[in-house]
Amino acid sequence: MEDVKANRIKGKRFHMTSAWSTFFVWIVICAIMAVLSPYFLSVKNFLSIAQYSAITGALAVGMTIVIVGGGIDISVGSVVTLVGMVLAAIMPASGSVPLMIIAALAIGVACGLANGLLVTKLNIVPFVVTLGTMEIFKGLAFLTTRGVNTPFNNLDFAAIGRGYSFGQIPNSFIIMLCMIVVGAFLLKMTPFGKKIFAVGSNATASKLAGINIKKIKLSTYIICGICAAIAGLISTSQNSAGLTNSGDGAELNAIAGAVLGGASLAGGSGSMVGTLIGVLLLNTITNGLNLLGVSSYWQLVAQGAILVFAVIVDSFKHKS
Amino acid sequence: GCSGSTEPAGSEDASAQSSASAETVGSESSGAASAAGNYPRGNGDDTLKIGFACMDMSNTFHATVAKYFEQECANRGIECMVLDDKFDGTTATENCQLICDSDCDVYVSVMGFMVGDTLSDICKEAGVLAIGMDQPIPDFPFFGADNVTAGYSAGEALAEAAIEKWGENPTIDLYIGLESLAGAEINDARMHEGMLEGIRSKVEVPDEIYVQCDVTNNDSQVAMRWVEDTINAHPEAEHILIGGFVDDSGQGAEAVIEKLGYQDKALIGTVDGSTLAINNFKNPDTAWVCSAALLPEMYGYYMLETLEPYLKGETDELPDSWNVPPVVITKDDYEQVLTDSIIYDDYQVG
Amino acid sequence: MKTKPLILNKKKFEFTSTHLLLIVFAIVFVVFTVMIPDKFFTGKNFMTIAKYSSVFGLIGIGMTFIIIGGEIDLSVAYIVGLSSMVMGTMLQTIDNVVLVAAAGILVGLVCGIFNGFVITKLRLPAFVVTIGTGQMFNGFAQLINNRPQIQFSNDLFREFSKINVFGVIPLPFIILLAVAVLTWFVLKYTVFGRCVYAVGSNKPASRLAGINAAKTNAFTFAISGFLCGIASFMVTSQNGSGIAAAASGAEMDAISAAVLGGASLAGGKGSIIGTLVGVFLLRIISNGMNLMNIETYWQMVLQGSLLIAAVIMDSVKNNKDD
Amino acid sequence: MSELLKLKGISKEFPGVKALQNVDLELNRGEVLALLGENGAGKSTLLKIISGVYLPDAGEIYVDGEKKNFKIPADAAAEGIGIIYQELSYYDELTVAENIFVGKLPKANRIKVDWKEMNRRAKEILARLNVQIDPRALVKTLSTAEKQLVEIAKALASDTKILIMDEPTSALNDAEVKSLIEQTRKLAGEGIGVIFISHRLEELFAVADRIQIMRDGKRIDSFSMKDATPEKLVQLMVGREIKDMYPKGEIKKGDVVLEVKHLKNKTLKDISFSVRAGEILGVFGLMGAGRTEMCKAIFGASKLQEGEILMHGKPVKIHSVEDAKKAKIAYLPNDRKKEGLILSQSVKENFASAVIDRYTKGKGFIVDKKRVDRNADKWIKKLNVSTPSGDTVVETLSGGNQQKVVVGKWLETSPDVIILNEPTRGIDVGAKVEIYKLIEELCQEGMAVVMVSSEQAEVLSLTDRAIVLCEGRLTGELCCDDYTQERLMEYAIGGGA
Ligand SMILES: Nc1ncnc2c1ncn2[C@@H]1O[C@H](COP(=O)(O)OP(=O)(O)OP(=O)(O)O)[C@@H](O)[C@H]1O
Ligand SMILES: Nc1ncnc2c1ncn2[C@@H]1O[C@H](COP(=O)(O)OP(=O)(O)OP(=O)(O)O)[C@@H](O)[C@H]1O
Ligand SMILES: [Mg+2]
Ligand SMILES: [Mg+2]
Repeated sequence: MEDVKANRIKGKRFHMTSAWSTFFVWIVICAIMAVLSPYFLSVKNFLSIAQYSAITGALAVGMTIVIVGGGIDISVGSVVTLVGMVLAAIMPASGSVPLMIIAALAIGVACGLANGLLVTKLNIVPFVVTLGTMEIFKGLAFLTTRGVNTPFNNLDFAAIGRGYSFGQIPNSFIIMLCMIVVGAFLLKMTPFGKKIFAVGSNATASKLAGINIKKIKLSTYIICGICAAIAGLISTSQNSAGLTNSGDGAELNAIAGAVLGGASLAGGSGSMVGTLIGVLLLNTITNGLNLLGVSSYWQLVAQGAILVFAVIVDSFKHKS
Repeated sequence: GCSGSTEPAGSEDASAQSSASAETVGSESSGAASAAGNYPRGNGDDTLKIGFACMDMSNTFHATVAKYFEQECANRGIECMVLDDKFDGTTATENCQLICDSDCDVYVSVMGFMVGDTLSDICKEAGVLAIGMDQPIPDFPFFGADNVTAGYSAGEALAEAAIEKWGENPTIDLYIGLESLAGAEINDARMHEGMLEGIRSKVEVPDEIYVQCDVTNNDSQVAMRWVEDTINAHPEAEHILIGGFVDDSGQGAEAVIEKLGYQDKALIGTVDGSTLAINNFKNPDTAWVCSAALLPEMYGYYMLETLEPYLKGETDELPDSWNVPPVVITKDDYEQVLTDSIIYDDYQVG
Repeated sequence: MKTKPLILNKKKFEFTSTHLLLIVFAIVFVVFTVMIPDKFFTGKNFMTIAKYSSVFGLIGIGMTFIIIGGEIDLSVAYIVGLSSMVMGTMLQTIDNVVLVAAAGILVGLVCGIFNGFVITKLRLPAFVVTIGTGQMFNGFAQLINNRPQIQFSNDLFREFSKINVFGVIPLPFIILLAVAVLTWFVLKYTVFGRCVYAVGSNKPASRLAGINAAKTNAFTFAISGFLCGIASFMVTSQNGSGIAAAASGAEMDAISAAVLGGASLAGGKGSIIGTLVGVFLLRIISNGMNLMNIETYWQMVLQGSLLIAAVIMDSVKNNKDD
Repeated sequence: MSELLKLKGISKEFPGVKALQNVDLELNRGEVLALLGENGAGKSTLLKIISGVYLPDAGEIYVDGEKKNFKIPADAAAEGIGIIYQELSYYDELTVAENIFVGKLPKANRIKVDWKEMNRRAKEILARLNVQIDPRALVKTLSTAEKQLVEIAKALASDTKILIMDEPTSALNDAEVKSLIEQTRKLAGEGIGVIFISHRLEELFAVADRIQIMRDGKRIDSFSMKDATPEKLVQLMVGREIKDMYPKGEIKKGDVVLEVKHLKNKTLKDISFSVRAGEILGVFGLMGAGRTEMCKAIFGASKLQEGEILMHGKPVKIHSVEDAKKAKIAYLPNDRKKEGLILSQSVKENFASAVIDRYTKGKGFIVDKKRVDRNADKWIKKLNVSTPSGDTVVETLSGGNQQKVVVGKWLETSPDVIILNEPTRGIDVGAKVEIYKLIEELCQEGMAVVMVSSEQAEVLSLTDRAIVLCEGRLTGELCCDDYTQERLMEYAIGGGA
């Protein structure tokens, strides 16, 4: 009995989670940048990082939920573009901001629903489904304006992505933080979240436990679609235009953020706080390298190397 | 205003420069086919067919060229095949082959800067006339925007705006070049030989204050980050000039300037002259002051005006090089300039 | 007591995803042939398709190895790009074509080994690692000349892709076929090949069975890198210039082709023949749509839909088995 | 007799668990050594140390008197140690023959795999085990039992000096067990040393020369099988005396709870039966008989083409597991790792996974953590689950304790009928008795129980009535005087009715 007690205490010893190791890397990067650039350590700069993290962050929230549920969605970048093009196209006809938001969310739901139904009803690998819909959504986006950038003037709408609240806090960051909080609540506190983890870890067992795995998976894709639509809103608003390339490559950033934050592509693990740190890490790197005026070729090398470095650091926790 | 559209010196200068360079390309390698007009003239059947390889259909500029090109062909009863090179040399090569295989009389492409020699080879082998649009294809005629002129005149206009705003001989503290390094030679011509020289012809821009930013894929978001981070790294800068390779960059830069409240400290000039610029010009308070319009709507018209008679055998003269004349648009004159330059009835400014 | 032995598995014809893919392929082929016979169904066009499929075929074969082993590589396009830039740059000063080609292929191999080393030695997730290394390769490719592309004028080097065997069959296509036969043999008949399937099918069990799973996976990355090197040689010769984005999007094409050909991203499944049919299917679709002058935006929509349609049929078949 | 393998003072600790403490073991040439112990006693861990999967924290391994240091499984394999792991380790996408020879594929020349030779040899080995499986078939098309047979063939395929089998019989029927035992004895006769783990005592008596008993990670005793009696073994193993293995209290049977009529689908051919409150209905059959399919069909996890399901006399429509849950049917799957548990999650999360919707507050939006904890504590106590805490990841529990978690998870849904599919598979005697007691208690509370089992003794002792399936058909229903081992088997191979 004594043994058991002793063991129990040992069993509780501190384990570094992925989120923590990413946090550690983030701090290290921040420290290095602070030494290299006098402009790095300022409130203003961190608010700038915050603002530009918003789009990736919003995408990563949805992506984390899908990944935890054992899926993946690489069509999100195209959803961002699609939202931008459609909003820009209807903006002249309707300047109303709420209507814009509703339209964007409707697009997000529709895209998420399409992905989700294909994945669940037809039982197709999510990677292939979203690879296909990525092309389809992008094609549809270009068809709306025949591949032409479409600007608009709508100051109310621009405030979503560009404005501030509480002094100098960017609205876009506030939106992202809200999404993180809601996402964390959903994953951690609700039965729905518990079910997402269960489905992602072992779909067969979850099905036999009476969890409607199709419904859960479908919901994760819809949520992801909505998050992508919000990212599209922020991006369109920041750009004050529907731009043909606004969502290019966004999916990889979102996945990288989620995975850096501890989500496993095998499903069943991941956390919102981790994702937040992962996204901040990615954006801090870009910001620091920009401040230093590093040429974009070296930036590619540095970003790639840091990404690999972060996963290496993370792997040490598995070894110890 | 900073009108530069009719500035004679710069544009003539640069256009002379570019036609010279196109001529050199022509004469240096085409040995046997040196005489103007001595180009292949199609396969002899009655209908004319043009293969147009659009550089990138997801890019506004090129998509616009393609759209009006098709329209112009239709107006003239010419068959037109449009393919998408996807800004990718490998796809461009394949598309070139496909166009030659499809019995087109002419192959038009922008990808000469990437795979020019190969495009030239394929067309020669197939006996198809190639036209290097915006970028020369060796041994074949050149047509298109004159990037040096466009960049130069935009640079001049930007510098003039600076003089108007900050007085004679203003000290420029920072020049941010939002460039597309993937555009290689186009970027060099437009942003260095063009824009930077244009600015330097009026105000001083030492190398130390020039920050080159690569806005990959001309992404407005990326431009935003570069501008904001660069300005943050130069907090002492009072007079900032920002040059954009295309209007997408200008759009991003303008957003940041508004956010930072830097309207008094910064001026933006770009090359493109698209709706993004026009839309900003409508607002009197923007820092974005000028853009050199490349008139993608007019590409088809200007090209076919010269090309059609040659293909139809009405003339034996095909010049080695001809251009779309770029115009600079500013807040004050964009409407007038564009309506004057674009001949289509359905065209509406903005 | 002698129990009645159970015979569940009679060797009978099994309808696999490869068969399905062949049917889809045939349908697409017939549709184009009927709709645009004079443009599509010509020897010239087939040779064009064959020639320009070769590069993606090679990349697809490499990807098939990696996917069967249960991993993934998102950096292949950038490996091709880096190798292409290295060759393009070398050709500015070096005339020895063999040397340059060897160097280019070596670059591919080294990149593959690097990926394999980082992923298997340090046991890292291939997905993220190859996003990272892909960015690094891309950066290096452009750093060589501070340019994303460089044209060269070595005619001998460019001549390679123009060679037609027996006057009609493009040499790159012959190389693709040769590599396909060789790799098919490797996967089907060598111990290494079977180990790739075993590792992809059940990694922990393979370790218990004394298979060096890490080494096996690392080898697949090396093979893929090597094939990317050859692909890069072919595409660089074709393009007559070194291009950092010479194979942009090839990773998605390669993965699509492999999955269409029956590979599973969970590992353990896939075949060379399937992948090749997948590659040709994708190429023929885009070729046919181009010849029909379909607007590129609609092409995107159609291509995405076809990808999904192809796997839908596969999944319907699987669902029936449930 | 010469000593083939010797372990001295082996210790191994996992985070929170001392799995092995100073354990010795000797194995002689030509000897079959049985290893017996409760779930979690450390048997599998010990074997994995022998085969090089785990490094011991302390202790020494001698093979043929030479000290060895196994770092990876290949090191042990090189010394002629062959092992069948408790967790089946097969390759779904490879053929049967490849599975058997994986790691040592026969080669025609230096590089080429000799498929012909491999298939021929695989067929030979399978024939020795009295199974006819096409060596060219993909393993994913096999049933669990067949997969297990392939695993055994795998261990026989190489030239092993020491053969280790961790619960090789858990998925086999009696006939297969019998031929496996014969095979094992034959191998021992050839001079091979065998370590054999099973929770079925009668098997151990039939196969083993000597037995070593383990408890709580320690070696308790080791003696010749001749000196062993079941009572003695059980007592040593659990550390206390167990009198009645099978409780058989008289329970009053109530009304019919579950009735199924003419169930038909791809596997099932017209199955009807009913079960009353307080009754245990046995379901017997050989592997592939369709028992699992029947359970799943009733539970809504498999499609039904025809048939009717009635609860308390009223027809219910069951298209999904949720429907079954609503109808108060519970199901304990036979493959607890794949179908019963979410291995990477904690014990308490697993306990709550079927009822998470009920453990909420705030209008059903928020999980009530306290209730989840209380529920876990309740079941840990009630079912006597041995786990450091409710937060322990369920993967690290031993088999028996994992099974208890699955049972608890379903009992929390308070079902009227529970379908148990091989509830005691791979579970030690102590835990078995506990599960039997639990089943008995459930009946007393008025639950109806359907129990699928491959163990004739279990079916006969625990139930009064059983149905027998063969190839998806219901071949017979047995009770009263009919209810004998012979009749069960007769029906199971399709005779009788
Ligand atoms: N990888 C692991 N990590 C942590 N604990 C483990 C691990 N493997 C086993 N254990 C623990 O070690 C102890 C011994 O487990 P082991 O599997 O050896 O038991 P066993 O005797 O084989 O039981 P069973 O009869 O159920 O198979 C158990 O308490 C188990 O929970
Ligand atoms: N004749 C057959 N041909 C092909 N597959 C069969 C056949 N009979 C049974 N099966 C497969 O076996 C399954 C039915 O066996 P099931 O698992 O229900 O039997 P079981 O009695 O529970 O045996 P086990 O001990 O293997 O669990 C079906 O799902 C089916 O896929
Ligand atoms: Mg065990
Ligand atoms: Mg069963």
